[in-house]
Amino acid sequence: MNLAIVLNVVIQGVLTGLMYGLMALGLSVIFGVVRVVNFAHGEFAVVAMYATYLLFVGLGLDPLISLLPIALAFFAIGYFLQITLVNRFVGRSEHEQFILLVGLAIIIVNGLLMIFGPDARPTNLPYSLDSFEIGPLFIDTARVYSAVAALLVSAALFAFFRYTTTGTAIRACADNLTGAGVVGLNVKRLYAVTFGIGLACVGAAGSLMVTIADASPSLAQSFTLLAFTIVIIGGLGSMTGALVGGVLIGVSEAMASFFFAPSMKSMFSFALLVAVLVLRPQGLMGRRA
Amino acid sequence: MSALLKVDGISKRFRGLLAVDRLSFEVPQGGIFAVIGPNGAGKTTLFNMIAGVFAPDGGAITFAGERIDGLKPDKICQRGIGRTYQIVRPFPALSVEDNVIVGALLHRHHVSDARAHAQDVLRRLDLYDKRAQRASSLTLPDRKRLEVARALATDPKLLLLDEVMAGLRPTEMDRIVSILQELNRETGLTILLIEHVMRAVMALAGQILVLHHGASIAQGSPQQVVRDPAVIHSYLGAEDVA
Amino acid sequence: MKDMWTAIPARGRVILLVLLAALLVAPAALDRYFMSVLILIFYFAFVGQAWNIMMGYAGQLSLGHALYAGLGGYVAALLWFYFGIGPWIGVFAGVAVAAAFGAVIGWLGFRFGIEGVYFALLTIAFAEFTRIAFDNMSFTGGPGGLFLLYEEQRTHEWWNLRGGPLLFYYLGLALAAGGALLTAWLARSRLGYQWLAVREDQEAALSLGVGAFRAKMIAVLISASMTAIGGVFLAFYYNSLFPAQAFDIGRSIEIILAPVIGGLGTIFGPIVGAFILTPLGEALIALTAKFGVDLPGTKAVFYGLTLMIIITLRPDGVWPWLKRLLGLEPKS
Amino acid sequence: MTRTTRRNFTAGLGAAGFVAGTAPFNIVRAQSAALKIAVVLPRSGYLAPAGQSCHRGALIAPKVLADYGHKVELVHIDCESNADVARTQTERAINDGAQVVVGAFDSASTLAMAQVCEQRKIPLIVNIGAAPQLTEQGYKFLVRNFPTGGMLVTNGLKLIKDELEVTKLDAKTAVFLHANDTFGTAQRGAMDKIFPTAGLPFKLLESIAYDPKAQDLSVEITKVRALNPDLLIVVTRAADAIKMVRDMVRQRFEPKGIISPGSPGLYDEEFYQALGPLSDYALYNLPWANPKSKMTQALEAAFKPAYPNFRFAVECFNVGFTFEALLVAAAAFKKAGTADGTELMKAVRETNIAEHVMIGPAIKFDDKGQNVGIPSAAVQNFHRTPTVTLPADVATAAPVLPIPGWQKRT
Repeated sequence: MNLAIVLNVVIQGVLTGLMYGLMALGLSVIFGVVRVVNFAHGEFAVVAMYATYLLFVGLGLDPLISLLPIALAFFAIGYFLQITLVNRFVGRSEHEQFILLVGLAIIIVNGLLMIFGPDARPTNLPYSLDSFEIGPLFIDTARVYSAVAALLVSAALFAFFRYTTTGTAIRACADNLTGAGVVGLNVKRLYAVTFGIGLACVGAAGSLMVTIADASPSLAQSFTLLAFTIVIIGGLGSMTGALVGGVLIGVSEAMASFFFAPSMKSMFSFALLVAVLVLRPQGLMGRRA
Repeated sequence: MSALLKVDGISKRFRGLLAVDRLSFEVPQGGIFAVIGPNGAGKTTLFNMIAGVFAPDGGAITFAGERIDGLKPDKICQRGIGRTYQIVRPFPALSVEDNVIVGALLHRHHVSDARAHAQDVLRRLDLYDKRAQRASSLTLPDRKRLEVARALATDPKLLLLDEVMAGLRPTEMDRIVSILQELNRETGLTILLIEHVMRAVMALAGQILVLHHGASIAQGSPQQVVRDPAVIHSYLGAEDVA
Repeated sequence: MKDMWTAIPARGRVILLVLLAALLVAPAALDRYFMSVLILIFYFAFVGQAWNIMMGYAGQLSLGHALYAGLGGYVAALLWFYFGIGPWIGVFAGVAVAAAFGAVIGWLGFRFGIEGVYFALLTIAFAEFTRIAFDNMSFTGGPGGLFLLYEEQRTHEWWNLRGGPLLFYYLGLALAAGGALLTAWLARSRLGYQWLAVREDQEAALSLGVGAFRAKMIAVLISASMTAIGGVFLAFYYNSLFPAQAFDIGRSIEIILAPVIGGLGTIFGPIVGAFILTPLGEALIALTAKFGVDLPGTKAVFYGLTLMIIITLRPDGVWPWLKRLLGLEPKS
Repeated sequence: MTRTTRRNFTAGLGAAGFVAGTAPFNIVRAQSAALKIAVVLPRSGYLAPAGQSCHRGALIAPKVLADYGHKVELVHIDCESNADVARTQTERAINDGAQVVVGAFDSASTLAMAQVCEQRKIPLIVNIGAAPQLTEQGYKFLVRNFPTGGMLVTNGLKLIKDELEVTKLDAKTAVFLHANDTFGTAQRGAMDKIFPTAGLPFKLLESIAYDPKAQDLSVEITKVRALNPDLLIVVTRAADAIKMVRDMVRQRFEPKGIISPGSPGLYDEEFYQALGPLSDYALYNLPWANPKSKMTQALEAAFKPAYPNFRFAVECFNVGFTFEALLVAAAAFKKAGTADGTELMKAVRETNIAEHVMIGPAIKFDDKGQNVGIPSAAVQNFHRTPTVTLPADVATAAPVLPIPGWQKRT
């Protein structure tokens, strides 16, 4: 019985962690290539949650479907944002990037507050209250679907970076910027594509997030922090690292809530973060620079 | 003359590649010693080991009678070894004078003393008039001189110069050569330099070591070395002897 | 000390003296609202200066400075709350605890070569960790908060920081001015040059014999200590502390805004930044009210927009630009 | 203080923004004029949901108060869930002529304002704020027409006993699940102190605190399910209450009752929106608007046309208490006949208002400025609507326990 409960907790942690991982993946891709730290990451996730909510309420679109148009739209937003605004800040010091994106984050959160008000907007999916019952285990249906979707999106991204010319070019940029410029790659465009991909990830993750949380402006900051923790633990710039980090955080928070006080669970994530920074600064899956 | 710096069989390996292979030599007190060799011969690796950027995998480095291999760069500088970088690294946002003050503060506790010393050094290197400029606004020759000035300001017993002549016009080069000769003559400063420009090497060095694939292939006076067949074959033959 | 003064061009000295004199006599002419705004400005100028030492001079990006302010405030407040030990003594304990945390963070960061964003994340992690820890401790009041009594018979005990706005005004002014003086003195000291060297190029600094680890550690210790003093000031000004606010990452961000907007690595940057940002917030509240915009969030949107505009147009901060505008560049 | 000095100062600073919006400085302290009240609420920032709900109460209050013969003029201030802003804006409001301050839901902001009001001798009437310390700090110009966390729990537990008796539910065990925030811990503290002597027929198996910022509560619910208590006693906020119920449904955990001894979360509009029928039967013991009071009905009549998208039945807690705070101020003004702070405060302390909105006896304050007489009512969700079920004299329906299973809802 007790073992079954622990197993249940672990499975839930893994599923949630995959969604976290997808969100963190976006951050990781942007940092790994553009070397800009997106401090407004969680805010974009929340925008995607509202978009998903609107598509569900207005058109009855399931988040698993609406994540595609939302990811596309977020790609466009990211592309545009990079060429107009963020590109000026590439190569500038981190605190300048920080202020820029914190300013953007403040605008997003308060803009959402002005438009939607402070109350959370729930997306009531027909299956949001279902669960798979496997022996003594109860696994949330919505969470399973979302985790699978997160895996599929990640797989698509892996394929993109591996098998397409643009993807390879972006990886070249990440590895050796001057080299990439020398062989004639349009770095500015590739950066814009990368920022777009990063935001598409967070857009898709935001869509999936409505299955476990209701859209509200106040979620944003904790999402940003969560994404950062995951990415550092997994390894900044490492794609598998982001997913592994997500799952690790998901499970460790679940276990910490279960065995210790739930109110202290984030302490474990931060302790893990400090441990990784000290012992393996490149992250669990990162390459040593 | 006793040896100020003694390098005894040091080696360094990077990912299986042997960059420096059981290299030994001695730099005499008050001498000017040049290390030459083609690109990738391990010259900068050698410097980095002496300056403490990384420790040799084996062997020993002795400076003024004490082992210094494995010490950190700041400790090595405090012992009296100053260095320049092949690719210059001035503190870009600081003024020329402040750059040099940082070095001068190593053995001075008051900024005013350090400033006075820095200004002396700047005068010596013809940078005094540019002392208020931001380092990032200097031309390359000036930056190279700033590197030397900064290192000199730490009052080193031994100065490691990593290709300070590269990219300079002949007149600029002659100026640096004469400055270094002056320093060597007047203060007894020992100099160990890596250099590609043979004209400068021939003018300055009392002794030359030729490095090839991480190992010494010749060592001796400039006249001896340039006549060495192995050297001509592997290095000088490939490049113009200026 | 004297050359700090002579280094300022004559026009700058006049402006500085006039402003200082104006701030000294201001309470005679100001109403309480402006006093309360100025007290906040002084606070942010002071803790901004503390952050400036670490980031602007030593080049170490901390995004968790709320930790030091919170610890300083909590320790002094707890000593007062449980043992009646006044803040003038409590501040030493607060500083000691904050500095100890700073030492741990600095040691971990610098010993293990954690730099840039990674170091920033390390500082955030410690601040968040501490926030949650305080949320789960009962003797600090937990998330319910720690409250200091407002006792009418003691409201004139200035030595216990029990007083009205005037006390906090002058204390704040003294902190802001003292912080600037300390920074100016440090910046011109041997240590100050070492910080700049480390900030600009740590490897080159090492090759000039600069003990980078020691220099950075001292920067963290000074910065943490100053911030803790600011925290004590704030705790006794507000008489209440809540982990969710004291250690919040939002607080850390507030601390860094003034020096970045004002101009990092300059002595007047944090002060100029605080004099821009705090009034900006107040002005935006007043303006939205004046134009009848009653939509919560409007002010913050404009505030965020202003931040983005300033950092895009004046990435080095407002002060270096202002200095040129006022003709205060020292002659070379 | 004249306007000239202020202008000099701003000119000296060169900060043009300072001038903007500082209203002319002409306080009319005449009886015939309206009482000017600054209503400070966290309408943005993390407390925005509650702050905006309270704000709706403040907006409709002047009209209703006018019908009762009170003239008030309100200045609405958003303190952004930030004590710095609460403090400076309270100073500004008082400069601009505010004679009473009402607010601020958030304890940190309320305390920041309390000092300003104390020093400036302006009455501060706390509309909502359960931290017991608010009235224990020695402020002479502060009163609170809201129960402390301890009062809420004492009254709440008493009502649980009544509910079990009325419904004849045989509950043997319970688990206490609470958010680890300012309010949640205040409740926990009260619970730890009061429960052992409250004489309830069931055993408290465990108290579990959770992070209110948590992304989900599935683990917490797994933990509760493993203990399998008859009753789940909760202290929540809105978002986590929703997560809690969803996870209970998913994990098929069906306690005989879900009861809050006094907390928000189970009656917010988003709770009903998100959960539909699953939101029904949740029971919470809170001070509540008295559906049988004339003034409540008047307030509701004013609320409906002003906010067609909101339901008074759902908002009456925030709206009611905010209105009552204004009522206390207005009544004191009428009694004192002056807006002078000290006189007004004396009248506030002597408040005795028999007819008001919330259930309970006349509004009165003790020496510390606390209204100790505020009782709780047992309110239960029926058909997505909060319904008063106890005490019997104000109830409009009877409590239902045990609650129907999740699958049996419509």
